[in-house]
Amino acid sequence: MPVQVRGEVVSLRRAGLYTVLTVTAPGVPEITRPGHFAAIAIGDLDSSGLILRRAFSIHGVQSRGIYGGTIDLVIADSGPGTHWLTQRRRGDALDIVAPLGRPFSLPRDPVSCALVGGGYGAAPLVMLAEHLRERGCRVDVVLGASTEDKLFGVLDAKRIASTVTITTEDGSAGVPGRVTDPLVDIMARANTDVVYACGPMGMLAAVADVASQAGILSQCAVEEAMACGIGVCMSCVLPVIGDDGITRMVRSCVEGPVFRGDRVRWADIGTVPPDTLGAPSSEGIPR
Amino acid sequence: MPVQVRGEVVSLRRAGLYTVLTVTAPGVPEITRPGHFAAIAIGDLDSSGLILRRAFSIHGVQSRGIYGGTIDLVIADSGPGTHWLTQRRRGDALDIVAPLGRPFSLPRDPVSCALVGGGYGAAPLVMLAEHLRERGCRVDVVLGASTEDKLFGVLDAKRIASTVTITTEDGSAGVPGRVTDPLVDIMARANTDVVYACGPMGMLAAVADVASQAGILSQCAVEEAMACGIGVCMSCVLPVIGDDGITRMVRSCVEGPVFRGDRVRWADIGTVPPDTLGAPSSEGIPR
Amino acid sequence: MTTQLAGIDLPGPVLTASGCAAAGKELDQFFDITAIGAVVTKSIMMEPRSGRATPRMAETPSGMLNSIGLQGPGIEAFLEHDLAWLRERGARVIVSIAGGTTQEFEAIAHVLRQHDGFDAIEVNISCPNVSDRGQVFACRADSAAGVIASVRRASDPAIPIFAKLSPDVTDIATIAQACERAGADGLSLINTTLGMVIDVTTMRPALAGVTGGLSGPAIRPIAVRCLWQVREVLPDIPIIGMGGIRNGSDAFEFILAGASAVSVGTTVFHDPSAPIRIQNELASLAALRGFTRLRDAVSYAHRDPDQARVEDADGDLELPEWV
Amino acid sequence: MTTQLAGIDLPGPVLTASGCAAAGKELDQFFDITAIGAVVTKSIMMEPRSGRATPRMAETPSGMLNSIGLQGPGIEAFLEHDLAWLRERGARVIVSIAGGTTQEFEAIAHVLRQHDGFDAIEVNISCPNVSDRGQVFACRADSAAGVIASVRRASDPAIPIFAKLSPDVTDIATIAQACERAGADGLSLINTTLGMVIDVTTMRPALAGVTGGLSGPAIRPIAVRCLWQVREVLPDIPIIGMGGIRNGSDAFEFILAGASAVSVGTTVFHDPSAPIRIQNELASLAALRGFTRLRDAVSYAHRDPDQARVEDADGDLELPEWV
Ligand SMILES: Cc1cc2nc3c(=O)[nH]c(=O)nc-3n(C[C@H](O)[C@H](O)[C@H](O)COP(=O)(O)OP(=O)(O)OC[C@H]3O[C@@H](n4cnc5c(N)ncnc54)[C@H](O)[C@@H]3O)c2cc1C
Ligand SMILES: Cc1cc2nc3c(=O)[nH]c(=O)nc-3n(C[C@H](O)[C@H](O)[C@H](O)COP(=O)(O)OP(=O)(O)OC[C@H]3O[C@@H](n4cnc5c(N)ncnc54)[C@H](O)[C@@H]3O)c2cc1C
Ligand SMILES: Cc1cc2nc3c(=O)[nH]c(=O)nc-3n(C[C@H](O)[C@H](O)[C@H](O)COP(=O)(O)O)c2cc1C
Ligand SMILES: Cc1cc2nc3c(=O)[nH]c(=O)nc-3n(C[C@H](O)[C@H](O)[C@H](O)COP(=O)(O)O)c2cc1C
Ligand code: FES
Ligand code: FES
Repeated sequence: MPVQVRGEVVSLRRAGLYTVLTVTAPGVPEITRPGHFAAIAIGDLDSSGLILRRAFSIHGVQSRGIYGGTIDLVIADSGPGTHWLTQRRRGDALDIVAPLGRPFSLPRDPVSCALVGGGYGAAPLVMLAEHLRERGCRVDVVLGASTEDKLFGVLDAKRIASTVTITTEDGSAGVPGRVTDPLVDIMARANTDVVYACGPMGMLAAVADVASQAGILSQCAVEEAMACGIGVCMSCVLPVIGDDGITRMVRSCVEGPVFRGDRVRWADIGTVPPDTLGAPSSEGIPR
Repeated sequence: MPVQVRGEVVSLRRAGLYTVLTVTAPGVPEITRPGHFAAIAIGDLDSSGLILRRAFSIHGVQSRGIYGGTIDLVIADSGPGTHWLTQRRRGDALDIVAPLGRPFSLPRDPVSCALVGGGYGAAPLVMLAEHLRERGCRVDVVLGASTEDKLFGVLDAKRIASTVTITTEDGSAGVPGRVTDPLVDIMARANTDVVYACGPMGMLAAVADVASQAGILSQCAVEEAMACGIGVCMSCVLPVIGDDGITRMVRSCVEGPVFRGDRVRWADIGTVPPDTLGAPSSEGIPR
Repeated sequence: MTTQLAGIDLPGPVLTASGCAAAGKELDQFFDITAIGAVVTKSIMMEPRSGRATPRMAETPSGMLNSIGLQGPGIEAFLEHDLAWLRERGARVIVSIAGGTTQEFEAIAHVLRQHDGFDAIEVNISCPNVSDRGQVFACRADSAAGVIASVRRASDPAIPIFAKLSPDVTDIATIAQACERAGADGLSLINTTLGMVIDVTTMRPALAGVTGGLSGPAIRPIAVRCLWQVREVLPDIPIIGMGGIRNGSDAFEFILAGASAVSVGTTVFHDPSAPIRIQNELASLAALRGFTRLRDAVSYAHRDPDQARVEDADGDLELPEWV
Repeated sequence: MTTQLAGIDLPGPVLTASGCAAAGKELDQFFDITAIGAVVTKSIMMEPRSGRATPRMAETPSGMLNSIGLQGPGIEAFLEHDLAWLRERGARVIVSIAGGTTQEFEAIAHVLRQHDGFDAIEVNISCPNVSDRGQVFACRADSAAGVIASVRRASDPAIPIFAKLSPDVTDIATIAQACERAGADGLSLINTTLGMVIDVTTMRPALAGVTGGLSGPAIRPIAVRCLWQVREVLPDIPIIGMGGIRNGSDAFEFILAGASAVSVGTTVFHDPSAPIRIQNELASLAALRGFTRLRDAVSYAHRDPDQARVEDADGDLELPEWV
């Protein structure tokens, strides 16, 4: 169950193009699992013009220590809200709702796992890798980005994983190309049982496809624009096939952000497929 | 001519209920005269919901020194914008337009001056007192407030003025009552030639009246709600009698904030007196 | 302890706004939803609806656009799951209903009549009328009144119905009067105002639905003005005020302008416990201003200029009965 | 270097908004007012006007209300002082006119015809019609068209006239069409939208005028929507877009939605050099998106979904001709 807490910025540090923000969040670390996210308010409602919270994967948690519970977030400066966050300073207050969403499902048995992260999509994978290793799983990591300074988590991954493969689209680090290029080989070599992925939609679609082709499960953490983050507004939906085979527009903030890759209708994101439950007739739909 | 500059907060300190903010403002100190004000933006337009600048009397200026020009403002936390300002920290950036308005007129000759400040209305009087003393004027100061912690500038006044009289409405400091109570006596004793005043409208009206009764000039710095501060919006007007005897709705940001006390129609503020130039006929006025 | 609204007693004057609280379950994680006035549920239609394609939302200065397209499970599933849960939980409920035709509104009202567990109906007539080129019902007095008359006829007379109006009209007072004449027991003011954002990267409308409804603090002055205008012509009808309420002070503005209760919408996205916080803030502020009963503050800003002010409360502040 | 607007050549596509720049003199302290498209002057009436009582403004979330009441010196003093100064200074000028009756509008147009030193007339029909219970002219197609036809008839045919519309109508496209048929050479969209704030301390309306016009970033989505709706029915009429423009990106939204030029109003209060800053930002952004001429971006967001995108500009960014 998520809580709303007032945190205090403990530190900010640069990591490539990103800012890693550590903030106190009493009570949150204890109940956070890999894949959960946090929603941060951008200033006070009295003075801020940015009224919606911003969602960030929880990258790490420290439940003890002098600060009595902190969480780490990895922030890409990509608009006014994230920019504001990167400008915080030690001691600033932040309003946090966390942990949110449905986290990654962990295997009961010590299976072989491939973790694929695109850009800051690597943020939740470090904690995931640690949990998987604790369960005795093999962990292979593939991290990709368009260019070197958009890679994240390489050192952490090297610390935890059996193998770490880097790809950049411009070849500025690791193998030139996309994460899916080396993934097939790695899956074969490591006898992968399940693929975990977090990153841009296009990457997730490709990873889910590779996994499906190989006949194995994938778990993908998606990123849809969210207004509320807690399941009340219906802005963050995407078409997902249910156990009953029926496609529904499903909220990624509460039924996700982690979905089974074979259940998401990747090619149809941004549309309402005609066979979706309640899809519009020709009459058009009210706002 | 006002300039728009990016300043940096040098310090904040408490003074009673107020916060004295010192901020760099390159080029401003040199052209500031007592009674000028500064208009400060409350955050970036990209992220702030408070889009109008806030006006503050310039309390002091330092044109040399390691910061290359700073100004001091005295801020009463009285709403979201002033609250935001009191929460700034050393090193924060502020966008400043200054100096604005028409300052106090200074006498050519070394006359006897009474300066009357209500609450933070004392802010511009310190600089004024210094300028007057430089010209050899006698300076008597009366500072009033509802209660002790709303007094400002007492020590500065004691440093500069021939006499300093304090009044508080609740008697928590100085003489119980209002600034006008001791003013008549002081004027008689000091043979006052001109009264300068800054403070709430009610106080200014009373001071202007006392001065008029005594047949001497008063200069009053008014405080009307301002949207632009630079003369383009017409929101800050009040009824003022011109040299030609005609009442006009006059902009306090450019034709003020300092007015001759006998020219302002104090009792009619908040109305459009029927004899004002262009006053509405019975037809009602468009917005 | 209670607030009177069109003859029903509610635990307080603050409600959730339709579409901003789903059916209450998620918010109950953050505060006790039985402590606020009522949960106004997401507008429900006859059949399940997928809603629109994404993007469905865009942030705007002090506001947001949404074009959800009334996604919902349909009235049957709503009754079985959502309303049943709310009833079990003990929350007060105002069911918001929507339709593409007057007949659909009437049909939903018929279904509701077979059920209990709710306190009032809010009729969302700010949705497109399929038989009028998608013009929203609330944009014309006749179509608005038509829906209200049908719903009133089809519903249990003991259940008050609220007509929820759109601000996107030349003269909202006329629409309000038409709804009142058609049998509305109360009004809800306002729904979102139509807006649009162009994405300067794709150089296309940011929302898949092209236009969307603007909500949040940005529209508060519009909402207060609509409420004021309606109150001037209908001095007695109960009104639920909404549009950009962030705190107790904003809520109090609506009360002074003529609302008997207020709904909190977009602010919930910023602060999931906003409804209870605002209810508490409103209680304190009204008490501070000397009102022992909130109802005495309703429409207070309309009083004659020379009418006596309520006495300011003295030192020992008594919190009003409805806290 | 120039922007074409209804047949006139302007130095750039960014103008000041009427009532937010007085007659240009004050802003000329902060930037060279001859470098922007034009100064749109505060709406002028026949006689001197005191305007309304204070308070005349109230800040609102990302916006503000004003109820200035068209304070001004009257047309004669305006011509003698303000227009003469602007002309001397070499600025391009659009004179905004207002009236309480159709006759007053026509009379002002007659006076203006005897003068030069300005480039166009903006007709502020969002002001109350004294002969229609103070309903604003722009709220009805017939009264809006009546004013425009009179002004068009009375004015020099070489001077384009722009009808400035109010968003407070059920169907702005219809009003726009009526103005076009009545002879408007262009449209200005939008004027402020009616709003209200209650002061929770005095428990009265915050403005002496009770209601006021809402402006600023808060209303930008409404303005873009109005522009879009009008552009859909009038594909060719020149439009000056405005409402909450803060920066080049906001301005570009209006261009993509159908504006040929934009006016900057409330943002000037935040940043007195905003017009020139926004003009420069707009130039860079349009160039970045591959437009060498701004006019190619006008209405670009209306293109067919499958119409080809302009090529993104390559490495060596060429600033467009109108910078
Ligand atoms: C589950 C989840 C996890 C995320 N994890 C991270 C992370 O670890 N690091 C990181 O840098 N970013 C992450 N994001 C993306 C981050 O939320 C957006 O970049 C951010 O909201 C953009 O805000 P802005 O003000 O900078 O940009 P703007 O584009 O101005 O945002 C405008 C509005 O759109 C919403 N929005 C825009 N883009 C996104 C988006 N991609 N996802 C969700 N909402 C969006 C914003 O919340 C805001 O309401 C995550 C998003 C989700 C949904
Ligand atoms: C010439 C001048 C000099 C001033 N000097 C000082 C000073 O030295 N120290 C100080 O603490 N305050 C001073 N003020 C008052 C100060 O500007 C207001 O207290 C402040 O603007 C209130 O902003 P807020 O956000 O806290 O309150 P809010 O009430 O939320 O402000 C809302 C809006 O109204 C305007 N506003 C509200 N009250 C005033 C007011 N009294 N004067 C002008 N605008 C107002 C604000 O600018 C803002 O746009 C001065 C005002 C003027 C006009
Ligand atoms: C995401 C979202 C969904 C909404 N859905 C509905 C709805 O289904 N029915 C309805 O009557 N109003 C709906 N509204 C409008 C709100 O109930 C409310 O009238 C409006 O948002 C103004 O209030 P606010 O500014 O507090 O949000 C919705 C608003 C939002 C933001
Ligand atoms: C203080 C003020 C005064 C205004 N006066 C006028 C006016 O005299 N004539 C007019 O046509 N519009 C007037 N407007 C409206 C603006 O020109 C503009 O249409 C509106 O404010 C929206 O733009 P903005 O959000 O950029 O301010 C005024 C606006 C403000 C804020
Ligand atoms: S973001 Fe509101 S339901 Fe998911
Ligand atoms: S504040 Fe705008 S004219 Fe004075």
